[in-house]
Amino acid sequence: MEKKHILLGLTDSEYDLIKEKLGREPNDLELAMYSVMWSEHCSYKSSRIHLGRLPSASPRVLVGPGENAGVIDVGDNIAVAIRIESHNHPSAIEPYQGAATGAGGIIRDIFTMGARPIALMDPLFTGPPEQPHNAYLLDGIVKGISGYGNSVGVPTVGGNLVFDTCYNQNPLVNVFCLGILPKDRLVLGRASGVGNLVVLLGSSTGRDGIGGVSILASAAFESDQAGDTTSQSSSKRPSVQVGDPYEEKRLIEASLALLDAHLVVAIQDLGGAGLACATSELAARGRVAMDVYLSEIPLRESDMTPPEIMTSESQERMLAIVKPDDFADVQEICKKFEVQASVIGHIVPESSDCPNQLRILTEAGGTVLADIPAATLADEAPKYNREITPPKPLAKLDDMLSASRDPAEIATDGSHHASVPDIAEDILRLLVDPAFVYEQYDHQLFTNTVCGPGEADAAVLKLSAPDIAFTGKALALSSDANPNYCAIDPRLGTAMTVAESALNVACTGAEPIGLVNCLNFGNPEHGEVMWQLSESIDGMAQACRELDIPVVGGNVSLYNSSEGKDILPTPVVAVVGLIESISQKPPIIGLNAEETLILLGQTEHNLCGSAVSRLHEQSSPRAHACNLPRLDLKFHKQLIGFITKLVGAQIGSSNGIPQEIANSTDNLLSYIHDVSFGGIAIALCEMAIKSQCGAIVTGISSVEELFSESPSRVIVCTKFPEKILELSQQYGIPSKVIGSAGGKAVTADNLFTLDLANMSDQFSGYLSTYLKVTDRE
Amino acid sequence: MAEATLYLMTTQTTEEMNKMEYKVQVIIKPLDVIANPEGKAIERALSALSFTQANKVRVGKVVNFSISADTAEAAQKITEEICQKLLVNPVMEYSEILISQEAG
Amino acid sequence: MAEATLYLMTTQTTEEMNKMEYKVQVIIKPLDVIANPEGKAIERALSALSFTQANKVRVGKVVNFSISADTAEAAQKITEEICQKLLVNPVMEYSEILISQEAG
Amino acid sequence: MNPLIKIITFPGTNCEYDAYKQLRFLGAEAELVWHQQSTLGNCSGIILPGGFAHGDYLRPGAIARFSPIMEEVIKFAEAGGPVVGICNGFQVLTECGLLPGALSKNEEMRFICKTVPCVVKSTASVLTSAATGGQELHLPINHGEGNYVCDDATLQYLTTNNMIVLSYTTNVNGSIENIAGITNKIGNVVGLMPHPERAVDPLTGQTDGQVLLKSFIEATK
Ligand SMILES: Nc1ncnc2c1ncn2[C@@H]1O[C@H](COP(=O)(O)OP(=O)(O)O)[C@@H](O)[C@H]1O
Ligand SMILES: [Mg+2]
Repeated sequence: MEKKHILLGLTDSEYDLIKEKLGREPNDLELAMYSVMWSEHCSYKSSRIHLGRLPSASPRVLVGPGENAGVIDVGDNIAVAIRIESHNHPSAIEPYQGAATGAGGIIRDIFTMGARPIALMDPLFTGPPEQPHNAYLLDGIVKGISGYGNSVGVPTVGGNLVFDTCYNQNPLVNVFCLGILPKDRLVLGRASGVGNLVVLLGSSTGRDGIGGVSILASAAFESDQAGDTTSQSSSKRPSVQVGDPYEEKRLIEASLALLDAHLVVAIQDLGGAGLACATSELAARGRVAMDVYLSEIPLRESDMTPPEIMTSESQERMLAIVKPDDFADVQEICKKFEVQASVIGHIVPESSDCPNQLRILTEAGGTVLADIPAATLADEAPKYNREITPPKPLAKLDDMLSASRDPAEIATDGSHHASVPDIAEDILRLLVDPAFVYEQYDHQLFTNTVCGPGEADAAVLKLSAPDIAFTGKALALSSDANPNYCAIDPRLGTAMTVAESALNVACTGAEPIGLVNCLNFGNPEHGEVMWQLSESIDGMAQACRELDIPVVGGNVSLYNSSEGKDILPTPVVAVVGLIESISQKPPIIGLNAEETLILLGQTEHNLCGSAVSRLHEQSSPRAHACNLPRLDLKFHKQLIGFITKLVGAQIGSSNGIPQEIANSTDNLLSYIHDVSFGGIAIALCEMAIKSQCGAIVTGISSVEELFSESPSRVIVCTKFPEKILELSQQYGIPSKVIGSAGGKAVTADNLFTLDLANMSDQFSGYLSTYLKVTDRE
Repeated sequence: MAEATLYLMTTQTTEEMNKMEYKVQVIIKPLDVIANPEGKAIERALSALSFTQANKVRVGKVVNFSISADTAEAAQKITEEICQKLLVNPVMEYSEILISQEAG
Repeated sequence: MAEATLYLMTTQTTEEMNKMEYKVQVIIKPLDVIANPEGKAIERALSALSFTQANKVRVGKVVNFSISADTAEAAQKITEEICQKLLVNPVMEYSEILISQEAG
Repeated sequence: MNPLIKIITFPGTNCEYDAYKQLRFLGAEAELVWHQQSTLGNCSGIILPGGFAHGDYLRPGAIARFSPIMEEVIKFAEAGGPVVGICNGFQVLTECGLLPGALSKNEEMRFICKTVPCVVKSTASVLTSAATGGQELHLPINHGEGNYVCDDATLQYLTTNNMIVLSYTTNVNGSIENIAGITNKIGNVVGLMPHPERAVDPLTGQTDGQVLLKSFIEATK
């Protein structure tokens, strides 16, 4: 039989390290706790040494990476808390519950900080929905986010939807949450005060997701779909965690009430690795010793073993540190919200030889079952500097999928667009309306939503919450990813992703103030994956530094693979922007007949990594064979500043606005859209479809110009073209007229003509066609 | 879709002449180890209504349909396939199948 | 709430000594006259999967629980009350009750 | 005493603050009432807001109707006081028998959140008195179980007594007769699936909900 620690996902050398930390052999309970805490998911052992390169400081940052969520000061004594997390592997096994518990987990991270969760975004990546199993996964994932998010009362205001065969067996489900708080409600997960109580709030503990983090989020993960449906077959898989949004809703209300009443010293959510994680992190961060009594933990099943109790990932639980004198008041509040509160331990005096001992006892005064320095669990997992192997120049990143033609050739000659109907055909194939997804999400709760999903380049929310009055400010949120670009050049691709996200919030008049990221990659034991990860972090660091956006948090999900192949590198970023003052809705995506279309920024005629190139490769452009368009971060920053001011002036901000704009009484901008996926072609068609108004495109001369996804570009639709051209010149932004709006078709000289009805049908019909009927096959 | 099905039934009438209609009931229950929040909520409501005698509440689904097949065994086989392909997710649920001959 | 239940069970131990545990299964089905979107959705999926033999799909709920009572009749009576008060909405649904003695 | 609207909050309710905020924006006084309370106190009108009372488990509204406050709500309604149930509140009103019929799962089996055109079918209710018959209102809907069902006799009863107050212009969720909202016979109890409180603030979009809330506020005076 294999050694216990191997079965638990620990290597021989990790086992030796545990022995060294303890000065003895660990017992079964201790080994179980180490195995979950030292898992990739909890310890970031492969990525930690790289993450330090991300810039995380700014005068606004109150809490940076390392806590449950990042916290940013937005003035008026208000702060926002943001975080993003993945729930990829659980969603591959059970899409509904995987996604639902993903939402539940990230929401807990936010209210743990004292913030009321007011927005979710859900970047989703699956295989193409034409394949029934992918449709089944996507349908379940969306229903899971919908079922949980709507019911728990947090609106989902944005997200992404990316299809690629590399996610066939391994969908990516990232969930972002934003909360807002009065600054003085901020709490950190640091236990303190000898004699204080350790109080478990929320659900009973069951056998959910036992060993989930080590098994699901590690090399041992393998999706096996087979199963006996007609009996209660036992399975080696950890049991699926089931989300209960109703429990979480009550937990949110109870936790915020406890914080408002100053009844907790510290609080921490229970996520991956359950109690093992929450107890050790609270103790380690606070440098205190803690005793935990298993007898006091309410169990769903009476026959659970100590390792099962300590590593269970039962959902909707929180751990609070409470002064003994306050416990009666805590119970009072918990009773109101029907939340279970149990004292399961104490902060105890430190022993002289070990500063923050975490002891697990059968009961108070009972047998000691585990006795571990908390920091060795929480902070002292090995950090690996795994081997990094850059791919050979021009080598295929993915040998399984070979392009039917040399992508370099496609990238430069565009010859596959020999005939004009081809272009129209390609555009139709690139038009996908995610409305089918976001219309299943409550995106209006709290009546904050100024721009909902699908309306503008970023979601815009009034900065207010049930307990925080609107002061005239607003937030803009955008999540982005560009796996195609990252496959070709993870460093530049990631920088471009950051750039796009920042420009998206700028298009609503917001100044980018913070970013969180979720790094979804393949197997870190593959040198090339580590290279992708390291490059991606460098690209993010560089872009964030140059654009002055602090990275306040993140999450790493490794071992993502499908059919034995690592996924494309998929770093996801979410940027939050601040609108200092809003009195009018920002310009959104659309067109107004008889107005002028102006492109701000310059197009590089380069189709490398573009969506349209992908259409003409058998698989996808994972070849390392072409050069992505350039990204000039200095210029990009200038563009962001210009757009923020231009839009900001129109919607009521008075921050550094040029005189000419402030004086204008009529709106300078009627509509705005950034140029990204599908280039100018798709940007214009989306604008046309949204307001059912056509356009005559004049300034575009080639296929490359039409479909290029070079960064730093925005299209505006305006009544005042001269003014825009003049202002952009003044601010050093290249601009040109590319046509005018009107009619019932989008037409570009010699390139394509598409009528609105045709485009609209294709746009809205794609997802519903494949998601109407979904089976598990 | 419903129309399509009807149409098929009409055209297939001759070859389906010998088939019987079976009534199928599939009960789908959550596996014991899986949390069942709905059951928990109902249990809470029952206790608030002073039905304290009731506990261990678990909620599942029941799917009833008709199947046309040559024999009960064939109907059973098709139903098992339907469960496996569509109705039951084995990582969370198990099912019980009951087949009876259609009355009338 | 869970604590409250526990507490009640403890104090009632003596008078509950003679009670039996009964297993209850309540099947809640949609009334025939009421449309059943869930059933229709499954029917669509079945026909897409070429299970054209199956039709008239109706989906309901199954609620399982334990009841402690003196006799099966008493258990049946309590269950009927529970159905009437909470589990079944007669505008859309009807129920079937099955009571059996707890194994072990 | 000044008119005071009570907004009933169950565990799992989540639109109570939105209703509160918008009623106050429109000049009314409002207060949240926790479901465990057994008296309403000074009360000139009641809103049962949207959300997921008791998690919507079993059936939306099925468990909420047993909360202590509901006895008071029923008494208030039976005495002719104005009561409006929005979305989940509508579900509670049908479950507790103040309104006929029931709300089942949306025909497409998906949750729907979007703004849809509705038509005022009757102005003889506390929610529609300030609107005009046939008026088109763009109102946000946000529900998974808003598919109104009832038997033929009930439908007959609803139509002959002019009790359908609001309907969708296209059938978004499968409801009989496109029903979006109904009232009781005397017009003081109204349930509707659309969220008028989400269509008040011009900054967040439509303002078509104002006329409905204003009718209700007027009825509480
Ligand atoms: N999974 C999702 N959940 C919620 N909203 C989504 C989702 N996917 C896309 N959206 C929304 O749909 C709109 C268009 O998405 P997309 O085409 O990805 O935007 P972008 O312009 O950034 O490429 C955006 O407003 C986005 O927030
Ligand atoms: Mg964008």
